[in-house]
Amino acid sequence: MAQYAWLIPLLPLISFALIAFGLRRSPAASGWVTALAVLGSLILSLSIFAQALGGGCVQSVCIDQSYDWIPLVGSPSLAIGIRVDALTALMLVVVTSVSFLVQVYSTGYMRHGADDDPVETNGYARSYARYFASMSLFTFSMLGLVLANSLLTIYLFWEGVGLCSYLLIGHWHWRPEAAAAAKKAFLVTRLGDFGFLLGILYLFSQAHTFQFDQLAQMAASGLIGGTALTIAMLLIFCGAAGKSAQFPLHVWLPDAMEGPTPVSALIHAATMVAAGVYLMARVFPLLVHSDLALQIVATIGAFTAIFAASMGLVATDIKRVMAYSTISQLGYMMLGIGVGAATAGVFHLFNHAFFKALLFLGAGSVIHLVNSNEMFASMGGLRRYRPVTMLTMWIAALSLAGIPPFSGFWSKDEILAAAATRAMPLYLAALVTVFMTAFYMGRVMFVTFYGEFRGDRHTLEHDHGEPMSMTIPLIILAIPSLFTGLWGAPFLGSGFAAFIEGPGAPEVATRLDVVVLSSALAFLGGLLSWGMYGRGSFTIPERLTAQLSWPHHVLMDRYHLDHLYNWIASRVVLGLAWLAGQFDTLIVDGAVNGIGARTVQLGSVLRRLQTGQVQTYGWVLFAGAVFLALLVALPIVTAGHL
Amino acid sequence: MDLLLNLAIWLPLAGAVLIAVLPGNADRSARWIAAVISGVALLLALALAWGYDPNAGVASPLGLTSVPWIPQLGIGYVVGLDGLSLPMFVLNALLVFLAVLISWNTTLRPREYFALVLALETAVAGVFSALDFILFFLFWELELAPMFLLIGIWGGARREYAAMKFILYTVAGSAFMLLGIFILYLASPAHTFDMLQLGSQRLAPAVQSLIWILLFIGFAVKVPIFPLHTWLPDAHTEAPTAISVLLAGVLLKMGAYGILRANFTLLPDATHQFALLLGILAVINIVYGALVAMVQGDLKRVIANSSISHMGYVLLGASSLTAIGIQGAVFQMFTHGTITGLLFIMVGLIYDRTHTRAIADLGGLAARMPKIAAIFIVAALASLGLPGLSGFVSEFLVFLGSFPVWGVQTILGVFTIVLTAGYMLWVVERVLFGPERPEWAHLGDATGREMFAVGVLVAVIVLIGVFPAVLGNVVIAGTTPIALRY
Amino acid sequence: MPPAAPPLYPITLQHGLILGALLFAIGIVGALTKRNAIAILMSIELMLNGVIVTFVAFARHAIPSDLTGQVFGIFIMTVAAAEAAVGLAIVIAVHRVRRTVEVDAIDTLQG
Amino acid sequence: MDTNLSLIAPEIALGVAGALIILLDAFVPGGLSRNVILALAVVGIIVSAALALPLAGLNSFAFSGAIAVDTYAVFFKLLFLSATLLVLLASTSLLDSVARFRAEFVGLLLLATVALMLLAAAHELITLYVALEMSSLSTAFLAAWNRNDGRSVEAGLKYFLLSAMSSAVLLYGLALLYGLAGSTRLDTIGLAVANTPNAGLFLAMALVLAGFGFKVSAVPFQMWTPDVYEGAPTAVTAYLSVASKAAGFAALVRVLTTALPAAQADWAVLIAGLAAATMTVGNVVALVQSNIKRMLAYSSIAQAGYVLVGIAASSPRGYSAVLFYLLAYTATNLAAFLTVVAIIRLIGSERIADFRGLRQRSPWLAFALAVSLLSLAGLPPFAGFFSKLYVFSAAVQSGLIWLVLLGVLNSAISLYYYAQVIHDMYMVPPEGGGIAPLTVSHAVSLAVAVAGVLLLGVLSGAVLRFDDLAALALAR
Amino acid sequence: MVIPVDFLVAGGFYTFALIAIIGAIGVVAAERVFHSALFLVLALGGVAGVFIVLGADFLGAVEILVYVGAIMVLILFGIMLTPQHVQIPETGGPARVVSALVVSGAVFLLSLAVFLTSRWPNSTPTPSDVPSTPFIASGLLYTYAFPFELASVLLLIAMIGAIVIAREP
Repeated sequence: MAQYAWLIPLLPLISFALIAFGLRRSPAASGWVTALAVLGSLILSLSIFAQALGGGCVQSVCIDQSYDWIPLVGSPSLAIGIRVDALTALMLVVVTSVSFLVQVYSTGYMRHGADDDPVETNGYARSYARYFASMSLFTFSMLGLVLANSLLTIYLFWEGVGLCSYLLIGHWHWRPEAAAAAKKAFLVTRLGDFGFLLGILYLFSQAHTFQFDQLAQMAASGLIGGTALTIAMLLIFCGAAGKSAQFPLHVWLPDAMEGPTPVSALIHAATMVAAGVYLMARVFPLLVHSDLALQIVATIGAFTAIFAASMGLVATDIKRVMAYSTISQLGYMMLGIGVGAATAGVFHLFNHAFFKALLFLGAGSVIHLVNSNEMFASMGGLRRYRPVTMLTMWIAALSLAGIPPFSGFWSKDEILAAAATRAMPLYLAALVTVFMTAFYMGRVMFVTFYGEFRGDRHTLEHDHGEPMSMTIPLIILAIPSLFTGLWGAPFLGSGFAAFIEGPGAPEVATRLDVVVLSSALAFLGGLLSWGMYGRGSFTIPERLTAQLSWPHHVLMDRYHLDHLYNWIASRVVLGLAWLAGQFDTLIVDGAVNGIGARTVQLGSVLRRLQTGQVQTYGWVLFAGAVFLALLVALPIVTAGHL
Repeated sequence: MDLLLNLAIWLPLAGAVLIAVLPGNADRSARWIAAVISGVALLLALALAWGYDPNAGVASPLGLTSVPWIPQLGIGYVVGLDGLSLPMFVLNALLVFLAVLISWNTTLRPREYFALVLALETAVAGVFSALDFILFFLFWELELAPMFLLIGIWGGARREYAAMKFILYTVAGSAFMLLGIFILYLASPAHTFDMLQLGSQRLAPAVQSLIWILLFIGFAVKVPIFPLHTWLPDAHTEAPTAISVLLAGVLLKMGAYGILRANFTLLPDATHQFALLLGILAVINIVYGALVAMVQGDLKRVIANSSISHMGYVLLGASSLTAIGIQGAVFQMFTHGTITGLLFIMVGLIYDRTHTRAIADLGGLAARMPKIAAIFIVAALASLGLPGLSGFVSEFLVFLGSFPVWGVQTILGVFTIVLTAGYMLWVVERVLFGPERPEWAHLGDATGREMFAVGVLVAVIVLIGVFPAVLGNVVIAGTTPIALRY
Repeated sequence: MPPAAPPLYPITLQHGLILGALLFAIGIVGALTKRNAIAILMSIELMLNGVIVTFVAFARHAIPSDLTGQVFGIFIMTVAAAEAAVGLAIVIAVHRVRRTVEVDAIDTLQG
Repeated sequence: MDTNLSLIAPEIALGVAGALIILLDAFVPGGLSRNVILALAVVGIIVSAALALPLAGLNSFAFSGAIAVDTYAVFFKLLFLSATLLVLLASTSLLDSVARFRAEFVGLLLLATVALMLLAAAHELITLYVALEMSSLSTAFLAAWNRNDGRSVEAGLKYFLLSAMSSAVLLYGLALLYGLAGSTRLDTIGLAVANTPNAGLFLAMALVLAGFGFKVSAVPFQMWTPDVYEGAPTAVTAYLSVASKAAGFAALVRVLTTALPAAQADWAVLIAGLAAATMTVGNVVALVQSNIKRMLAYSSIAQAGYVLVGIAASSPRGYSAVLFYLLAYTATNLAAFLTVVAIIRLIGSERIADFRGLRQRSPWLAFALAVSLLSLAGLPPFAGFFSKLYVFSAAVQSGLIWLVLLGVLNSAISLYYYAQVIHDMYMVPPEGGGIAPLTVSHAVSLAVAVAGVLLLGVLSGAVLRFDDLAALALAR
Repeated sequence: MVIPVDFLVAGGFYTFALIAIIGAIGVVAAERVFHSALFLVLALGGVAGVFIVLGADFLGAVEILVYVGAIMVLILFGIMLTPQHVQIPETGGPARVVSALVVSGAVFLLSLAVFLTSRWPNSTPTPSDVPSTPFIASGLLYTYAFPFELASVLLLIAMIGAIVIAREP
């Protein structure tokens, strides 16, 4: 099956091309074509997954094939290629399945678009077809990314998903906030990619190859290593940090919530943002040879986890809470990789993809209902209107909070166990995060679904239920949120690790103390949130906010980091640019114009000698003759020659 | 092949003369003639490209024509194409054809306009195919008068200043170049202007340095390299759309082409000596151009300064003196021509509709002009080096080649991609996105003819971005002889 | 024939040359200072005479039995005559149009 | 006495034609009509040219060495004849405006051309001097021809006074040469002074340079040029700027190479200095001119500077380049001036600012002027590009790199004021209407000049062959 | 007492030279153009005398005939035909005089230096008692016949031109 892997990204690309060049005018078709194409990919992915699961691949690599891409002078061509191994197969399934469900969901969700999206053709929003074109393109890029067999290839698609993220965040481009958020997302990830690209270049200058397997061999045999490897890994981590919104490059992700909610679910929760983690997992065979790089990855991951979770505590926009939560969870995954438990990180990625996509789609469901993102101002008591949403979201929320036996518990626990073994301070941070996570998830659930509805009643009046296309994906996503964790459960044989790392993988270490502690903290967090938000009135939190107004303000203002970045961008960078611009006009151009003006001035001066008085001319004539004579004759005369 | 080549060079000039002598009120037929002639020239160029054999070797350029012309001075009419010039030659034919299409509705003195555009095509084609240095210089200067008039007559508000600045800068630069050519002639044992012969000898390093500097000044003005660049934003801003396209697309390439063709090929020792200087100038161009672009309020000025920045990558790649870097430079010459050309066309399309280029006055155009917006975004993305579009291929090669040699410069160059993304996306945000504005409500999207023109460019950009090998083998054939010298 | 005894009071070539130079120089002063065009013309005649004196001096001293210098002098006089005719004709024409022959006033063409 | 009249047949033919026109006009009742005068003159010129052509390739003397008969002389004779022909054909309007004296005008023009032809051929100091004066005096008359126009007579007076002063200077130099060599024959002088380079020779050289410097308007002897060019009738200005100047160069080069080869190193330096000053002053002052004739006057000063660059190269290649330069310059400057003649008549103004929008009023005139200005600026494919190319290439070969650098930079400067005119003609809307009425002969002469500008350069391979021969004739 | 020929020659030269120089200075210094003309006659006479002393007797005669007889008459006519309505000083201001003196002094001093330091080919004077006329005649009619003829054309040009330019309308 794996030899047909190239078909997987191709199908969405075809659907993109179809929409871009023809189906634009019939929106309904564009939605279904996209969904169908992704379904095709999903089926192919599942078959490859089955092959991999069944041990159908040699040493867990099913295919690794390169194609010449850029011919070079005097050296072998630069190649791009695909590689299918267990990790790829897993990611393929994650991407195609979530993508498929999101596409289906989107056919319902996006039909009427945003409130300011004019409805044009056949009752479909004007931007409907464009949305699916972008989604197809994204799915293509994301699949290409996971199939990549080399750094160069992964970089190509890496930028591709970045582009789609840009286009989709800015999907409602007439909203200034959306346009700004799109730009911000692109630029911040670009900043990370600056490091990524340098890392690729640096690694190439050391190793003369981009291919993962060759790089891994060279690292294993010590051909590359030491400081060079550390530098390269850290540079590449810059890219991963940008994409996966790790501190300090996390600032774009909360803003990215300006995009349509299915986009957030697919791109900014399940797949693209996980690409950074995937990348680190891919280069993990190199990473392990640099302790410093590992430590930095782990530290940043842990810090990001707690840092983002803390902001999630106070956010009032339901999607932003999810976004902080995503950042925080990505931090967990990075922590996992950093402490050497790459498989655990990937496992968490896998679980997270489903429950976070579910959370977002659920959030989308309620946003669709009340037409607002604000939990406190516009929601409350929605369990009566969207019971299925509430139920499925509870599953995801418990999974996220790490309550056993939901899927998130298992993967998080592996990471915590590894951290506890390897880096105690980071472990403690992660534990705090567990508590916070449970708290803010509980907060979201209680505030949204319980108590009384606090928004404008009129918005609920024309609620005719939501289309099946939106409900069914929620239900489907709830299944993996419930069960996938068991695949990695130690007492069931740690099948996940065996699958990823192949036969002979070291046994996953389990630490009962960690299990107990983290579960307890999660319960406590949930309990606390129930205590504060679960009883319909928010007097406690309000009092707390009033008493802790300064920390609250800091958290609400995202630790002022956005201000700092804005300051750097508008003062430092634009200031430099302004200086350069002034230099250009005044100095460089001024010098040139000055030369011109001086020349003309000289002309005016010389012109004044031309008095019109004929004897002046005569004088110059004689003087010129004398001057010439002096030049040649005088030396001889004075030398006394002849 | 030699017949094809000469036809491709001279046919446009013949067309220009034809348009000029057309009787009476032939304004409408002028554009048809221009379209047909430039179309045929494009086909001829493509036919030449089709018949190009990458393995032909340095000594036998495609369509080599060598006729003694002014034997007293050893000047010959020698033209021919190799891997270095062929892409530029085709690019020229392509862009002129597209330029004719996008200036279809020129109402001001269309006959003169199209005649001059065609004359310009011959001049530029001549520069890229000349293998005799004097002939090269002749074509180089031949381009000035049409360009001067094209900017000066059909340009914007400050067209006169811009046209004058353009011509004075170039002439001042080529003054040095001419001197360099003479000294090269005298210094060469063979006393010849024939580039093929000149390339087969090695001069004393001191003489090489002198010639190198003189030639470089001439080329640097055209590229343009800091601090000789300030004519470019003015010329770009004032020139009509199609002329900006040609200016960015091929005229700037003449400078970079000259550096590769003359300085690199003929003066290897001096090139070694000045490589660091070149590398530093390159990175100044890159960073400085990007910074200046960030603070421009005029859409065209942004693109023009980004053009300066992007031409810096050509220099960066070349200055590394590595095979990959030089290859990247040649790639970048081609891709920059298509990408910046496309950007200028898009700006032109917007200007045609809104009659303003002030970024502050624009906004929300995507709602009314989705096609223009889409292509504009594609062009902007290509410009900021998005993979899958041609700009990435060339920039990546440049970095790949230059990183081992010029670490700091390359890092700055890579960083500038972020800056580029910054101002490009800022422009996209401010011009295309944002609330729909009532004053643009009546404006229409791109017409079929315009879409064809930009579609061709987009196709080329995507084609090269996805299958660089299309261009790769030709470029390799052109780069190898240069790379072998270092 | 034995060489002639050197003269007691020799009038050498230099005497003639210096006289010529003196006349030439005085002529320059006149040509550059006189305000009447005709007076300038006369000063130029002085300069020419200085040149003729130079020619004659050379003719006497330079090569025996070759009086080309004198012949040249005759030509100069002829040309001077023609020059005077031309000059006066133009001066009269100027006077007719401008009612003056003062060169300071004849400076409408300038710059 | 070798009185082989066939050797000076061209001059005789032209002189006879000139005299005949004047005499016939005096004796035919009512005078000759304009066209008859022109026809006679054209016939005279053509006959003269026909007689001159066979002399090419000869290498001899006439009249005891007074006149050299060689390719060099023939080249210039043909050059002057063509220039005169074109000026004559284009001066139909001038001839109409000076109705009473047009026969005399044409006659004097032809006689002046005879003088120039002899100047180029003169191989002896007396002949040289007489021919020079002959040309100067007749030119002074021609400049003052519009005798009721204050500017014209002022130009005549200035030209006359300054040429008299400068010829006195020249004469002084010739006297010293004679004194040093004891002969007036150039080749004898060359031999005689070869072994005794002394201060006298250098003084003579400087004075001779000054004298010819006036004729060719080299800085600092150029100051008459703008005033006279502006004041003189435009056709006369055209004649002055090409034929008279070229003759000055012809004689200068012959004197320098034949009589002063011993001091070559010294005069080459002086001339290089003159060239530098001439180019720069001419171009820089031209930048600030507003009158087209005055601007072209400064431009022609600058052009003289480029020619001097070729002389400073002091090599056969340089002289050959000088000849080509003069040829190209003649075609170009004639095209410019003859166009200006027509334009001035159309718009009644000499101000460059009034040339605005000329393209719409008279596209072909605008085109002709644009072409000639671009050629003067040295842009390809026009003749001016090639002529500069050759001159500079020769100078580089002689090691004058600094001078060539200055020269090429100067041509960059010059482009500014040339382009300014083109800008006014092509890029600014017109302020008046009307098409310039061109007589057929004027149109023909303009067309020939423009064709020369367009073709001379491209065909310069053939032209240079002739130039090389002519330059070689100097080094007999 | 026999006065030596040398002394006569020397005395004649200095006398005539002095006359010429006084005349020349008079031309330049005179305040009326008419006086200048008279001084010019004096100067030309002195020059003619110098010619005779230097053995150019024919030239001396021609100088008197052509210059004093023809050119001066022409100049006097010219002076009379161009009456000045306003009497203005003949000579320009002090600045002009000084600058003219500077350049003329430079010419003179430079010439002086050259004349005194250079060696000239042959300094033996031709005897001044040999009549020069036959030599000149043969020169004019034989060696320099061509410029001689040319001079006639020159005079023709001058005549025609003068008629056209100067005659009253």
